[in-house]
Amino acid sequence: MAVVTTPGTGTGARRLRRVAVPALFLIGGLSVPTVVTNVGAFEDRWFPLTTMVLCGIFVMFTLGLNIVVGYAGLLDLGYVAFFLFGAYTAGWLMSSFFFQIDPGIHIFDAAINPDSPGINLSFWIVVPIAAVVAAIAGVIIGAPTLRLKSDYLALVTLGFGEILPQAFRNGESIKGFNLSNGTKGIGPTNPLDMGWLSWTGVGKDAINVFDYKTRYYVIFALCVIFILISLRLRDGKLGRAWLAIREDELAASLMGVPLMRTKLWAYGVGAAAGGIGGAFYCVSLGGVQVDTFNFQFSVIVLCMVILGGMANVYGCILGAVILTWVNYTGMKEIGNSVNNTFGTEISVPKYQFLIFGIVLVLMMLFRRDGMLPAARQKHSREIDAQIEKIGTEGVA
Amino acid sequence: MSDLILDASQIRVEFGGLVAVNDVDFQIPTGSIVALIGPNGAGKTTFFNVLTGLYRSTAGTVMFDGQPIAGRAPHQIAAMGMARTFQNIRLFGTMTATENVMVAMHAHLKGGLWQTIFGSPGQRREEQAARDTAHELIDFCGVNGDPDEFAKNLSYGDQRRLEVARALALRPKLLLLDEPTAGMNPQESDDFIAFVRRVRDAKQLTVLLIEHDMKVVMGVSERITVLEYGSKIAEGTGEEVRANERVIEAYLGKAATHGAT
Amino acid sequence: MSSMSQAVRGGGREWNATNVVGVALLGLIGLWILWNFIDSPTQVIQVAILGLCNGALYALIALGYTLVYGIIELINFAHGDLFMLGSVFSAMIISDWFGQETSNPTGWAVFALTFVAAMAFCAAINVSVDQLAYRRLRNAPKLAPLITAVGVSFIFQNVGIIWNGSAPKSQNAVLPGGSLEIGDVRVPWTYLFTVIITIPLLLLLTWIVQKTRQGKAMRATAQDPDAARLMGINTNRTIAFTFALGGAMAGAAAIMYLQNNGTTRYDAGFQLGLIAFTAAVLGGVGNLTGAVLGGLLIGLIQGLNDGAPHGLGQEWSQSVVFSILIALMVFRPSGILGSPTSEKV
Amino acid sequence: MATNAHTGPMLKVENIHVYYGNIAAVKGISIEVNAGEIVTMIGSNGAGKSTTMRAISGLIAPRRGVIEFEGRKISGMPGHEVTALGISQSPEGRRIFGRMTVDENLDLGAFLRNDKDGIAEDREYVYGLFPRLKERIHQKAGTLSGGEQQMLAVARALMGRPRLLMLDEPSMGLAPMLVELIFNTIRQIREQGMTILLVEQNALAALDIADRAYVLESGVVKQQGSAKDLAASDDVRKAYLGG
Repeated sequence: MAVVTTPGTGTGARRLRRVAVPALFLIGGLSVPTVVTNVGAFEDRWFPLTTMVLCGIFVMFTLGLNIVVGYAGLLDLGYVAFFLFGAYTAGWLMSSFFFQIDPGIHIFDAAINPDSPGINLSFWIVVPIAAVVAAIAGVIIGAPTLRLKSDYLALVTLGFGEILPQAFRNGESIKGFNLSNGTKGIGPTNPLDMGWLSWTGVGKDAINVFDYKTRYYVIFALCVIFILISLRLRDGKLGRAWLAIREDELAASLMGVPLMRTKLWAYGVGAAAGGIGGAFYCVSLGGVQVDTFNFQFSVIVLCMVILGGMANVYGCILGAVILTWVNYTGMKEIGNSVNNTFGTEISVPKYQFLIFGIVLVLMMLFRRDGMLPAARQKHSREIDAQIEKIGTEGVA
Repeated sequence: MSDLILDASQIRVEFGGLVAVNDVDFQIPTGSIVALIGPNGAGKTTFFNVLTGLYRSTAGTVMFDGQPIAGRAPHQIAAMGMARTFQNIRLFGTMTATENVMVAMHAHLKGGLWQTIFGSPGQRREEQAARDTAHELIDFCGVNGDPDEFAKNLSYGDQRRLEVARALALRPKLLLLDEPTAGMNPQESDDFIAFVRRVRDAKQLTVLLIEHDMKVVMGVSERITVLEYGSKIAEGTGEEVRANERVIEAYLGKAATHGAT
Repeated sequence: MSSMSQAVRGGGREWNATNVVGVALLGLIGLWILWNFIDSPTQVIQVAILGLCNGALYALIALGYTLVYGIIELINFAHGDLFMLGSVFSAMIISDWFGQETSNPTGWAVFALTFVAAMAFCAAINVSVDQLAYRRLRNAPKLAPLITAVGVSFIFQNVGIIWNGSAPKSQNAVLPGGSLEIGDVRVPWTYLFTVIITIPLLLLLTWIVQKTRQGKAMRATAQDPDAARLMGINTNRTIAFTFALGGAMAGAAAIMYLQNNGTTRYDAGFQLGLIAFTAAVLGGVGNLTGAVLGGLLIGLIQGLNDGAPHGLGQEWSQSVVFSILIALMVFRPSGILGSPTSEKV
Repeated sequence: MATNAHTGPMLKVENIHVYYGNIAAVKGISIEVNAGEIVTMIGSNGAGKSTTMRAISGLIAPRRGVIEFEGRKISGMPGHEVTALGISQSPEGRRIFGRMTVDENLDLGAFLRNDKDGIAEDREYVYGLFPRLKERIHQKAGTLSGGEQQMLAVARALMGRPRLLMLDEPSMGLAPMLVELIFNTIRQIREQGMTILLVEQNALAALDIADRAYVLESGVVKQQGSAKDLAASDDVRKAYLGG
């Protein structure tokens, strides 16, 4: 592995940490499904595998957004667009939705009915396609807007995040062609296929609807791959260029960093993760619903990045896991416990937005760098009153 | 190689109605050290910004190393071999000294996205070589602090030197230094003069500096161009410039020459 | 940075490809309106007037964005939700406190009272948020206050859910119902009232900003906070005052919206806020006249899109507005009236 | 106000340290300004002159050290309160309000005052000092020439009727003729009894009109003394004449 030149990597303790943290993460992550087995038991009630799978999906999204916001410093409030593209790509390519194609195309798929019409590709083929589709969408959205100032960029990405779901909601009949099936969504999609693993004895052609264990392992593996990509990119030429742009765009360009291209790469890579997460989400739920794609999603993923620690991969993972858990299980269970103990009837999930909002505000006010700040941010607590002065001479 | 690394003719920059640079001709012989001086607000930094592509001049052409720079983005001009430092230090504060220097190698490094992701042997070798070069440059420029320290935590002098190291990582043909000795004491300034000479000789490049400190200017430059409110008022060797009536006037102020009597 | 982009754009306007496409787009929109008009003039006039009345609402909200952006360059994300809280607050006073259900002289008095109360309510909330949150972030990187604003927007929405419920609630109008009919064109009275009330508010706002001492302080702070401090201006108080003005406009918009639409919903602010922000950008963010012009234009375009014979229909309303926003950002980020050196605030 | 009761120097800067982030721009500067004096701070770029000015005006708080104005501690006080005590500054780079008219800029200079007559009087006074501004009274300040903008900046500072006037590089970027005009005006203002703290790069011009001077270098005071002595000193001549 390349040597990371963050300050103080030389010391033994740091080196140990560099090995220990990923190892603990791997062991912990892999053991989750073996711990959570007894249906109805405490651990299943508080940490059900369904939620753990969702955690994995949100880790993927958070890491993707982290590349855009954390690494490159570009505020994207429309990340939902990439989620959408990934999910619909899976919907289109893994179901009988395009019934016009009959007999259907079947490639290593796990369709219940092997003669079903439509495009039926293996999930493992769809994953790279979804990544590419989302990345292209990212570049298309990014290209005209990346020269905007940060806050304007946020607004434009938000605009795309609003237009696309509306387009898919209304995309039931585009000149008679049904692209998105409107509010009804696309489904059911073919199950996740694990046939290619059959030689190990683990895999089966199609995993059962209730097999969250396999699902968990799949998203866990996808996340691990993207974590590695994130870490490698950060330490390479591109990652340096991203950080430089985030620090001082003008100086970066004067040091030979092409601004547009570098920013577009950030958009593309970040979007690809959104696409992969989206495709898995679709397959995991067995379909796509257009109402899933809203602005709240974009903000929640942003919250995860910020809560965990911008530009820190492990921080992002932590942020994603915590907030997903709070969102899907924690809030409900805490509410139940409170109500059971005190005999009250408070609907805690009703306060979801409030909690997210407060988290965002408090983090910005008191701990802007997140729970696990990237090493490089630790020192930046103190705000430099750097005076932007270049070129003011003579302008007055 | 042409004799002139830079040939700017009739450069004019206007902001709204204000003329910041007024039809300036400016040549830099390859391999020389030249200085651009003038009072604050004379248009020196504006002129730098035109050369590096930040500003588009209202009129005039700039030929750099035999090629026009018109229509090129700042990063393209940088990649052609024009590197600069800044009047107010502009390092990437939360990147290490080494990383700062490595950013400037961007244009020379080949490793793309896929090589980086898969960690191809070529990419690793290249990264290692880049890191070594960065350390050499940091040494060469005399940065005393830890190369793995964040740029913002380095001392002021180290930050100034690191900016030069970063600029050198571009493998420049022309190095532009914008008030490099601002905030330095005389001893540091003297060291800096020696350093600029050393850089020029070791890296075989051309240096253009903007300075205020006359002592530095006289000590290091082979040719001096004097700007005053956007116009060139004198040009020549240190001796010539120092003897020039208009320069004395611009620098000492008329009030002094008259009033003091 | 800004001085750089200004300089690069410098000189006169350059006639490049982006501009050509931009002008072509404008031309197409013009042709589309003409086409609609020739097809069905009455319908077009009808929807245009309704659109403009809605536009007056957008303008009021847009002013809040533009004032705040003008002075601290913050896109106040929570502004739309502030407007929503204002509408729920107004409904509470009118229905719950006074139990007013119909339009009669008492109702009008209640309306007048609520009008003032809503403005004060929104102003107070806006100022409090500024002092509690944004004020501490004045020197922070730009991203920090923006994200804070997003957080505040979430908080407001949740307050809206708790206060108003998660489903839309139908509310009574206390202003006279019915419509003004001119030929085949009918305009509801409440819509007209919106316009009638908006105009003096705008004049008052312009007077405050242009003529009063506070307005002077606002303009100075917007241009150069440090220099303003050197003049003895308490910039923090000036910024708070600006938030108060913006909030008051949102309060006025809120009660008028309530009278027009007769519903309160917790997510009304998100949509309307975004539309209003687009309006502010369209007019040139930071420019008061621009915000009003932008609001009216967006209202008009939206009205035509939703109701004209060749419009895309209401289900595309949002997309049309945001497409305008995106096109603007690409072709003319400074808006219609804005220019890099234009008057801020 | 206890103005009259106060003896000692009008402005007293004691060993202040000012930082931008981690960089110390001023490392222990002490200066004094007595009522009625013109005191100048000279030195090259980055010597800490403007930062000291900003610290006095309350735009940046010194990390260490104390600033007193007429016996009152003003370090750490917000800028607008410092202005209210009677310190006006014409900042470096002029910082006029470019989108407002000349007249409005002057109005802002008198922002804290309520005495209509006094303001009108001062307006006449500054228009008398700078007749060129009077010709441009309704023009947007951003469209003025550099020299006119500088005049406006000085005039605006005077409109506050300060007891201490601080001028930061008033000759910056100006043609020699205008420099002379500005300096002559400073002389005139001084003759009215104004106390002036002047930061200049045009060292000899500054020394010529000042009573006392401080030479700053790398954030510390290198030399101080009467302006006459310093102007005659070899060191100063060397530093500013390059030989």
